[in-house]
Amino acid sequence: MSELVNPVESFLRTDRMPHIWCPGCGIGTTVNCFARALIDSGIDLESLALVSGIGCTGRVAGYVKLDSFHTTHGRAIPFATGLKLANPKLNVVVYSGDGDLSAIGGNHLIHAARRNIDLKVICVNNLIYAMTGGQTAPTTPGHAITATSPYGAFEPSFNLPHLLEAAGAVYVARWTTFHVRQLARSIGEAFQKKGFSFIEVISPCPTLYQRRNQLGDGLDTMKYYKEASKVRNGSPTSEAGLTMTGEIVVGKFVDRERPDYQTMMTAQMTESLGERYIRPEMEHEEEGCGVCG
Amino acid sequence: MSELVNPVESFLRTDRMPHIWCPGCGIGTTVNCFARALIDSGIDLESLALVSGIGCTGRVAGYVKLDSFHTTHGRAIPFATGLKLANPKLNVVVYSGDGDLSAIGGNHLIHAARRNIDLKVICVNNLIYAMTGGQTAPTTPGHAITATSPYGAFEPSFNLPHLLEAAGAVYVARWTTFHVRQLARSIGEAFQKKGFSFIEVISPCPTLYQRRNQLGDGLDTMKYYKEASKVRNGSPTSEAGLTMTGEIVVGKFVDRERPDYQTMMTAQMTESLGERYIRPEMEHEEEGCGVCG
Amino acid sequence: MRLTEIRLAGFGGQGVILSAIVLGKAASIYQGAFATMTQSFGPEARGGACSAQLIVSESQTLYPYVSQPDILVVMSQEAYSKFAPELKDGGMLIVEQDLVHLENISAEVKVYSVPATRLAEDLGKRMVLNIVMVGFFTAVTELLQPDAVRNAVADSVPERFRELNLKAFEKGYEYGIEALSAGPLAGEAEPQMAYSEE
Amino acid sequence: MRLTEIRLAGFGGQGVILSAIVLGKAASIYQGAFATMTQSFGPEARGGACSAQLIVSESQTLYPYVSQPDILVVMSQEAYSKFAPELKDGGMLIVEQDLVHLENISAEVKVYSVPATRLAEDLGKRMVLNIVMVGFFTAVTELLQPDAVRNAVADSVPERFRELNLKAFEKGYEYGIEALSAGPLAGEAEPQMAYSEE
Amino acid sequence: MERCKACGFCVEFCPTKVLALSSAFNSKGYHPPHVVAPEKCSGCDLCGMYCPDFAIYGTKTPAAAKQEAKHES
Amino acid sequence: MERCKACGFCVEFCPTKVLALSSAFNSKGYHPPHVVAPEKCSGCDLCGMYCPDFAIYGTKTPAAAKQEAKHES
Amino acid sequence: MKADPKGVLTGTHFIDGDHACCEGALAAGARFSAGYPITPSTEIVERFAARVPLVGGTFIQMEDELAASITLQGAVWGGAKAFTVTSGPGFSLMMEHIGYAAMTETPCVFVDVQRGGPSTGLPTLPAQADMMQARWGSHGDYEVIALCPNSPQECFDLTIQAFNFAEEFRVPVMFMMDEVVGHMTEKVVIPPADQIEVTPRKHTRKSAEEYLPYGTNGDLVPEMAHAGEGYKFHMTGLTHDERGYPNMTPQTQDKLVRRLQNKIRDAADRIMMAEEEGIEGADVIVVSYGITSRVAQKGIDMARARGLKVGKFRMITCWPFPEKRIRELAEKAKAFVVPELNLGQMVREVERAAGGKARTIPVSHAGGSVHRPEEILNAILEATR
Amino acid sequence: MKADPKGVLTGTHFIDGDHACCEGALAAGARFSAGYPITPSTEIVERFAARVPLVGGTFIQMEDELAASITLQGAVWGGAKAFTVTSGPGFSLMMEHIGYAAMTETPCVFVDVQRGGPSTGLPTLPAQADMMQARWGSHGDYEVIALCPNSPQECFDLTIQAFNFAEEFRVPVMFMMDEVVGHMTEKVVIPPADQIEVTPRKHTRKSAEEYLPYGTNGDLVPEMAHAGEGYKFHMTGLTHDERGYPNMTPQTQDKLVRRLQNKIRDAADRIMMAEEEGIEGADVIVVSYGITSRVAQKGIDMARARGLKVGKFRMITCWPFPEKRIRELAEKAKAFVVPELNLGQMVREVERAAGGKARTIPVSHAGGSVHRPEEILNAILEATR
Ligand SMILES: Cc1ncc(C[n+]2csc(CCOP(=O)(O)OP(=O)(O)O)c2C)c(N)n1
Ligand SMILES: Cc1ncc(C[n+]2csc(CCOP(=O)(O)OP(=O)(O)O)c2C)c(N)n1
Ligand code: SF4
Ligand code: SF4
Ligand code: SF4
Ligand code: SF4
Ligand code: SF4
Ligand code: SF4
Ligand SMILES: [Mg+2]
Ligand SMILES: [Mg+2]
Repeated sequence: MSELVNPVESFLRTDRMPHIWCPGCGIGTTVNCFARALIDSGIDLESLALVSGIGCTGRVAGYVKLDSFHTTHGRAIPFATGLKLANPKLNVVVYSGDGDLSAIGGNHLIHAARRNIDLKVICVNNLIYAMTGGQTAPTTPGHAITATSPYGAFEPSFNLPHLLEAAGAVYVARWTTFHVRQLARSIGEAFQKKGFSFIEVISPCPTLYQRRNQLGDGLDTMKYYKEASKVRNGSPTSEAGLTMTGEIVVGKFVDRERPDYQTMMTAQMTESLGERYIRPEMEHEEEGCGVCG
Repeated sequence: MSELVNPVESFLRTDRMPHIWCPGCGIGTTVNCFARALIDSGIDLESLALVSGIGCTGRVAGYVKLDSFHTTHGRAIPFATGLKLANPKLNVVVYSGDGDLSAIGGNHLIHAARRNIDLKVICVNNLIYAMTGGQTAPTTPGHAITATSPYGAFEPSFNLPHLLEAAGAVYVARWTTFHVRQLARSIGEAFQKKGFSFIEVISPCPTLYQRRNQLGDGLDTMKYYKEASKVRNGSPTSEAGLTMTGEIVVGKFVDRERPDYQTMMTAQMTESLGERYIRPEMEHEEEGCGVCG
Repeated sequence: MRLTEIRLAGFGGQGVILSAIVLGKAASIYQGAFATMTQSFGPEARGGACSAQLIVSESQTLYPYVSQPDILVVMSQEAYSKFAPELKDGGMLIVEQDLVHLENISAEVKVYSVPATRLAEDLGKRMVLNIVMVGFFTAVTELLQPDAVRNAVADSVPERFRELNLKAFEKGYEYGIEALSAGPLAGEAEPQMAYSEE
Repeated sequence: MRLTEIRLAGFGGQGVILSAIVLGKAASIYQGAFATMTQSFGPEARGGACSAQLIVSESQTLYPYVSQPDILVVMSQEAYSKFAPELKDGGMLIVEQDLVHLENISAEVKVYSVPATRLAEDLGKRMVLNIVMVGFFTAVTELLQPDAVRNAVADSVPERFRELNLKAFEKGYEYGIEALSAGPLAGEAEPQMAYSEE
Repeated sequence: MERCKACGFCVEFCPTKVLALSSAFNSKGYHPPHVVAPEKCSGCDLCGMYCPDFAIYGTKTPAAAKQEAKHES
Repeated sequence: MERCKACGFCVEFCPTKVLALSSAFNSKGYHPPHVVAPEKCSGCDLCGMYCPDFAIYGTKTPAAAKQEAKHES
Repeated sequence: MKADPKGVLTGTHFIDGDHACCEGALAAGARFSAGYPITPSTEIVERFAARVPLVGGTFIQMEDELAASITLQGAVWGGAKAFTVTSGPGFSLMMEHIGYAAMTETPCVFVDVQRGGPSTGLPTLPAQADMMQARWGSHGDYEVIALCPNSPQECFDLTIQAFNFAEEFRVPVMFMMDEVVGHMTEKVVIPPADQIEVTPRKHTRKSAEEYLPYGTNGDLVPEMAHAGEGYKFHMTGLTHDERGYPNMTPQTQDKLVRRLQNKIRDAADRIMMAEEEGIEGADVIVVSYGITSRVAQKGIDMARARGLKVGKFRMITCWPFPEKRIRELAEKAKAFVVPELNLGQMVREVERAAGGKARTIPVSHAGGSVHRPEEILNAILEATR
Repeated sequence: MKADPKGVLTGTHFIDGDHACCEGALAAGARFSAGYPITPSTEIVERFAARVPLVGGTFIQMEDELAASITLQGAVWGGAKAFTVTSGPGFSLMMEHIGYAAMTETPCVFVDVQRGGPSTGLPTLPAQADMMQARWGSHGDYEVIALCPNSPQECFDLTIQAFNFAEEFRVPVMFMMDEVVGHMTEKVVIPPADQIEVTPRKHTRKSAEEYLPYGTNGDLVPEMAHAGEGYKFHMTGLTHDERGYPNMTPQTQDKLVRRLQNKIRDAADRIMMAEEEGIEGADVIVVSYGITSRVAQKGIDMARARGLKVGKFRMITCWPFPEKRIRELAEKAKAFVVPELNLGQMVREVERAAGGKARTIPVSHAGGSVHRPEEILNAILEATR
C-alpha cells in the first residue's frame, strides 16, 4: 500500500506533522476540506498564498505547503490586502479563528468587506479563544462557561454572516465541520468569485469549549452539528444567530455581484487619468523587475 | 436685550468661544440641537458625561459645559464604556466624527453595539476626515475628490445605519443638519432608551469636502439636504446607502428592545452567584468611597 | 543676491504661503540661488493668522528662521501689529493698503503700500491678490529678477489660472515700479491715498 | 525540613502540576516551611510533555530551579528518559509502574514504583492518579507530614471531589508504606511485579 | 453677533423670513444677519437651532414684546 | 495511523460503516480505526475529509482492489 | 487609608505570581479591569473575573488591547481604581494609551508579564525584554514608574505599591513581571486589610467654581475629580492649560510636559526601591531585577564561595532608574555585572550612570529560559580580572 | 542597480520635506504605500496618491495605523517596495508591526514626522521626542536603523538611503523627520535616474528545493522570496528556524534574535552617517540631528564668533547610535552639548558612550518650536567653563 498517498499530503508540510491540534479538534477537518477544494478547483497552487493570524486556527499557515504567512493577532486581512494589491495575480486566502478575525481583527474584517478586496476568508469558529486557554470570544454563546466568564457568558454574540453581509461581502456561507462536502464546495465557489468572500465554519474545540460546558468531546459535537444544523441556503442572515445548544442555520446566504476593489480602482483611475494611468499589474508584465533588479 | 441669554449658553464653555469651526460648518448646528434636546429632556446635566475622539467633531467635548473627555483618535467608545461601567448612574454620550467612529474606531463601534452598552452615540458624518485636511473616509461617496483620492474616491462607502443595525444597536436614526427638530427629537428619544443608540447626522464640511467637489458652501449644502432628503422612518437600513448628490434617506430606522450590557451582566451573575453577587453600583450606594478614602 | 530675510503675513485664504513659494522658487530655481521657506501653522488649523518666513541667499543657509526680517510684507492688521516691531532698522515694510492701518512706524523703515485686494478685484478674481503682491514686491525690493519671478508664477499655479496670475503679477509689478519711483512713504502718511491718487 | 529539590514529570492531563501544588502547599502552608514550584510550559500549549519543579526548604530559597533533583517522580517514559540522568547520586526515583520501563539505573538510586493509574482506576476515576502518586510520595519520601499533605489535598480540589481525592491519597499512602518497608527496588528489577505480588 | 460667521442658515431657514444678512461687518469681517421683519417672528427658535456659531436664537416672548428682545446681538 | 488521535469521526461518519476503532494502541497511545468491512467501502473519501489528523483517506480503486489499499496506515 | 476588607483575601496561600498580582490589585482597591487575553498574563484577569463579582466590581473583556487600555482609563475617570494586564504584543498595542494616561494624569496600572519577543516570539517562555519599551514605548516625552517583582509574594505586595504610586503621582505605573515570576508558585501571605496601606485617590475638595483640573500647588500633582460629581471639567490629550483646556503653544507645552517629568524625577528617591546586600567593600556589584535577581543570587553565592567580594543590587523600581544610587556605587565598586533576559537594556542605564567610574559588564540572554548561574559567575570573574 | 526612471522626477524643485520624502520613495522604487492620515505627515501620502497611479503602483488608505503598518508588509512579500507614513500617535500604534517587520525581516520604511507629544499634544508643531521610541517602542529585542534628515533635499536623498538600507539588511528603517523639516520648503535637486543608486531586493536565486527562507551564510541577511514564485515558503512572527518554521526553544531564540541584532551591529560602521565639522581641536562638540542641527549651527557660529573652539557632530544615522565615534570624540573634546527637541533622549546615549571621558550637557526643549540659538550658545559657554 506504500504506493498510495493521502491526496492531501501534497498540500501539507509533512515535515511539521504531527500538528499541535488536540484529538477531536475540528481545525484539521477544515484543512482537509480546504485541500480537497483546491484539488477539485484545479487552482494553481503556486499562485495561492495563505495568510493566518494567531490562534490554534492561525497555525494553519504553518501546515500548508503554500506560500503561507503567520502574521500578528487580528491582522491577517490587512496583510493579505497588501499581498493581493501588490501582486493582483495571487489568489489570497485568509484562514483564521473567530477571535482573531472578529475580535481584535473586527475592524479589518468589515473594512475589507466594504472595500470588497478579492480575498477568500475562512473563519474557523470554535466559539472561543482556544490558543490562549479558552476565554470568551465575541462569538461565545450566552451562558457558556469560559476562562474569563466563570459565571457564564452574558454578552450577545456576533452573528458573523449578518455582520459581513451588512459590511459588504459578496459571498457569505456558514457550515460546520460535519458538512465536509458542502464546505469544500463553498470554498470552491468562493474561488470562482472576484471579491470578498467569507465562509464561517463552526468547529469543535473539545479541550476548551465543549468539555468545560459539559458538551462532550469532538465526536459528540459532530453529532450535535449533524442533528442541530438546518441547511437554509439563501436564508436572511439576520435569522442565522447561534445559541449554545440550539439550531445551527447553515448554508450559502449571500452570493451577489459587486466589482472588487481593484476593478473599481482601475475604473476610477482610467476615468480620471485615461492613458496616463499605469495599472500596477502592468509592472509585473514588464521584463525585468524594478524591485529585484 | 441684555437680560436675555441664548438658552444654549449654559451648555457651553463660553470662555472657549469662538470655536474653531469654519463658517457654514454643520458641527455647531448639531451641538445646538443636542443642547436643545438636553433642555427638552430635562436630563440632569451633572450626571451627563460627553466623550469625543479626535477630529473637528471631536472638539465638541471641549466646548460643552459637561464632564467632557477628549480622548484619542477612534477610542471614544471604549473610554465611554469604562466610564459607564464604573459609574452606571452616568448618562454617557459619545460625540464624534465619521472617520473617528467608523474608520479607526470601527471595531469598538460594532463591539459596543453588539454588547449593547448603554451609550448614546452621535456621529457627525461630513463624509470626510476634516481635521487632517480632507482625506477619504470610509463614508466618502464614490467619485468624490479628496486629498488622498485626487482622482476620485472609488471605495464603496459604509452605510452606517445598516452596519449598526447588524451589529446590534437598539436605536438607529439618521438626520442631516437641515433636520434640526427631528435631530433634537431623536437625541431625546435615545436618552429614553437603555442600550446602544446611534444617531448619524449628515453635516456639511464646506471647507474640505463641498468646495473641493464643487458642491458650494454650507448654505448650498443645507439646501441640498432639504431637497434630497426623504424621511422614511422604519425604512430597511439596507436601503439607506448614500451617494454624492443623490437622495438622502433619513429617519428613525431601528427602535427595538434588547437588555443592555449591565442588565445582562446582573442577570447572569445573579443566576450563577445568587446573593454572593455584589453589583458594582452597590459600591456607589455605600457610605464612604473605597477609592478616595 | 545678498542674504535677505523676509516675512510675509496675513490671514488664511489670502494665499500668503503661495506668495512665499513663488518668491522662493524664483530665487532658488530661476536664479540659481537658495531659498528657505517655513510657515507657521497656528495651534488651530482652520482660519486665523498665517505667516511665512523666507530667506534668500547666494549660498545655502542653515538656520532657517527669521528673527529680524529685512523685508516684512503684511496683509492684515493683526499681522502688522504682531510682526512690525520685529522689522530690522532700515528694513522695508510692504503693506496691503486697505487692510492695514499704519501706526508708530520708525522713520528708518521704508514703507511701500499697495491696494492688492482691490487691484485683484479689478482683474475679476480677488483670489490673485497674493500674486499682485508678489509683483509689487518684485518691483519695490529689486531683490529678484522680474523674469525669474514671472517664471515662478507660471510654474506655481494651475494651468487654467496661469494667464490671470501673470496679469496679476504685471499689475502689481507696474504699481510697484511707480511706487518705487515715488519713493517710500513716510510712516505717518495715510497709505490709501496712494491709490486714490491714481 | 532539609532543602529538597524535586522534579515531577509526565504528560499533559495526568495532573502533574496539581500534584506539585499539593506537595508545595503542604510544605509551605501546613508545615510553615517554604516551597517554590515552577512548571515548564512546552513550546506548544496543547498536550505533550509536562513537568514541574518543586523546592522545599526550611527557609526561603531564592534560586527557583532544580538542576539535580533529590527526588524525581516520573509518570511517562518520555519524562523518564529525559530527566532520569539528572537525578542526584543517591537520590530517589519514583515511577508510575505501568507507564515507565526502567533502564540503566545507577545502583545509587533508590527506586520506588507504584501503579498509580491502576490504583486510581480502582477508585473509579483515572483522573486521581496524581493524588495517588502524592500519597505514595508522602509515604516513601518521609519528607512531609502526612496530615499536612492531607490538608493540602483537601484544600486543592473542588469540594465535590474532595472525598475521592482523599481516598486516592490514602490508597497511594498505604501502598507507599508497604513499599517503604519492602525497601527500594534494585534498578534492574521489573517494577510492575510489585503490583502483581499484591 | 460677534460670533456670527455669516453662513446664512438662519436667514434661509427662518420660516417667516424675519432675517436678512446685513451689509455691515462684525469684528471678524463677517456680515451677520439682522431682523428685517420683527413682527413676523414666531419665536420658533429655528434660527437658534440652525446657527452653528451659537450667535442667534429665538424666544417665545409675550406678543407685545415680540418685535424686540429675540435675537442676541 | 501514527497520526491518528482516535477522534472517531471517520468511524462515525463512514456512510457504510467500514471502520471501527481498534483496541490496539498506536505509538502515541491512541486507538486508531481499522477496516472491519472493506467490501462495503465505496471509496467516497468521507473518512478522509473528516479526519482532522490527515491520518486516513479513501480512494476510488478498481472494484477488484477495493478491499485493500484504501486506508493509509 | 486602610484597604477595603472586601477585596483582601487574608491568609496564607500557595499561588503563582499571576494570581498573587490579581489579589494585590483587589487588595489595593482595584474594582475594574478591562482585559484582552494573552499568554502568560491571562491568569491574572481570569482570576479577577472570578473574584470581582464577589467583591463589587467589573471585569470586561474588550475586543482588543487598544480598547482595554483606554476602557480602564474611562473607568478611572468614572471613579474606579483600574488596571489592565497583557504581555509583549498586547503591550505594544497599548503604547498610545500609556501616553494618553501620562498626558491626562490618569492613575492606573499596566501589568506586562514579559515573554520572549520580538513579535509573537516565545508565547509561553520568559524574557525581560520590554524594559526599555516600558519607559520609551509611547511617542513624546513622558515619565512612568516601573516595578519588577521577583516572587509571588512581591507580585502581591508590589501590585499594591504600584496602585499606590499611581494614585500618589497620577501616573500610569508599569508592573513588569516575567513569565517565570508569573507562573511560579510560592507561599503568599496576605495580611489583614487593616495592615494594608492604600493610597486614596487625590480627589479635590474644592468646589466646582474653585477647581482647576490641572492646577497644582507645590507638589506638582493636580487634584482629580470624577465624572458625575458636578465639576463639569474637561480633559484632553492635547497640550492643555491648568483648566484642562487645549492650548497649543510652546509655553504651555513646556510647562505641562516638564511638570509631568518633574513630578516623577523630583520624587525619584522616594519611588526608588531596591534590595542591597554585601555592597560595602564589594569589588563587583551584580545589578539585576525580576526573576534574574534570583538566578543572580546563585551566581553571587558561587563567586563568594570562591572568596570574591560581590555585592548585590536588586532593582525593584526600574523606572525611574536609580541613577543617583548607581552613580554612588560606581565610586565604590570596580565593576557592575548586569544579567538580564534581554540583549542589553537596563545595562545601558547602568553604564550611563556609572559614567566610566566602574566597568559595566552585561550578561545578555535572548530569553526563553533563565541564565545558567555559571554565566553570571563567569561575568563576575571577568569583572574582577 | 539604477533607479527606475518612471519614478524619478528629475529636475530642480522648490518643495517641502514631506513632498521630497515622497519623491525619494518613488525614486527608490517604492510602488506601494498604505497610509492613515495624520498631521504633519499626510502630505507625503497625499502626494504619493497623486503620483503613483502615473508610475504604476498603489496607494491605499487603510482604516487605521495597525492596518497600514501591516498592509505594507503584505505588499513587500507580494514583491513591492513599500512604506508607510505617520506621526507620533500613529507611530505608537505601529509598534507591534515594527517588531513584526524586524522579526520576519521584512524590508520596509516607516516615516515618522515628529510633532509635539505625548498623546495628541501639539499636532501641528515640531518635536524630536520619538527618538527613543523608534529604537525601543516594540516589545522584545530587535534592532532598527533610524535616519534623521535636516532639509528637504535630505528628505529626498535619505529616503532613498532608507529604502536601500531596508533592502540591504532586511530591516524596517525608521525615517525620523520632524514637523519643521517636513513643512520647510527649499530647493530639491532630483538627479537623473541613472545617477541614483538603488539597492535591489536581496532575492534568492536558489531553486525552491535548495531555498532556506531564513538560512544565511556569512553576511547574516537571509535571501528573500516573494509569494507566487513557487517557493511555497512559510514565515511567522514566532521564533523560527532557518526553514522559517516555528521552533520555540531558547536555542533557536538565541540564534535568531542575536542574528537580528548582529546583522545591524556588525555593520554599524557602514550604516553610520554623520556630518563632522571643526572637530579637530574642538573643546566642545555640539551633537545634534534633524532640524536642531540647523539651529545648532547658529549657536556654534555665535560661540565661534567669541573665539571658542566648537566642533559639530551632526548625526544622520541616529540608530544604530554612533557609539564608537562618540567614544573617540570623548577622548578629544572636553564636553558634548546635545540640543534636541525633547527632554533628553539621544543625549542619554551620548552620555553613555562618553563614559565619563567628556561632560555631556543636554539642551532640552519640550517641543512646539525650535531652540533659540542663544540657548545652545549658553550651553556651549557652560561647557567651556
Ligand atoms: C496582540 C495580541 N493579543 C493577544 C494575543 C494572544 N492570543 C493569541 S491567539 C488568541 C485568540 C485566538 O482565538 P481564535 O482566533 O478564536 O483562534 P482559536 O485559537 O480559537 O483557533 C489570542 C487572544 C496575541 N498573540 N497578540
Ligand atoms: C492615532 C491617530 N491617527 C491619526 C490621527 C489624525 N487624525 C486626527 S482627526 C482625524 C480624522 C478625523 O475625521 P472625522 O472623525 O471624520 O472628524 P472630522 O474632522 O471630519 O469631524 C485623523 C485621521 C490621530 N490624531 N491619531
Ligand atoms: S485547544 Fe481547541 S481549538 Fe485548539 S487545538 Fe485543541 S481542540 Fe483545537
Ligand atoms: S474643516 Fe470642515 S468639519 Fe472642520 S470645522 Fe471646517 S467645515 Fe467644519
Ligand atoms: S425665532 Fe423668529 S427669527 Fe428665528 S427662525 Fe423663528 S421666526 Fe425666524
Ligand atoms: S447668526 Fe448664526 S446662523 Fe445666522 S448667519 Fe450668523 S452664524 Fe449663520
Ligand atoms: S472511503 Fe470507504 S471507509 Fe472512507 S468513508 Fe468512504 S466508504 Fe467509508
Ligand atoms: S483516523 Fe482520523 S478521523 Fe479516524 S479516528 Fe483517527 S484521527 Fe479520527
Ligand atoms: Mg476560536
Ligand atoms: Mg468627518
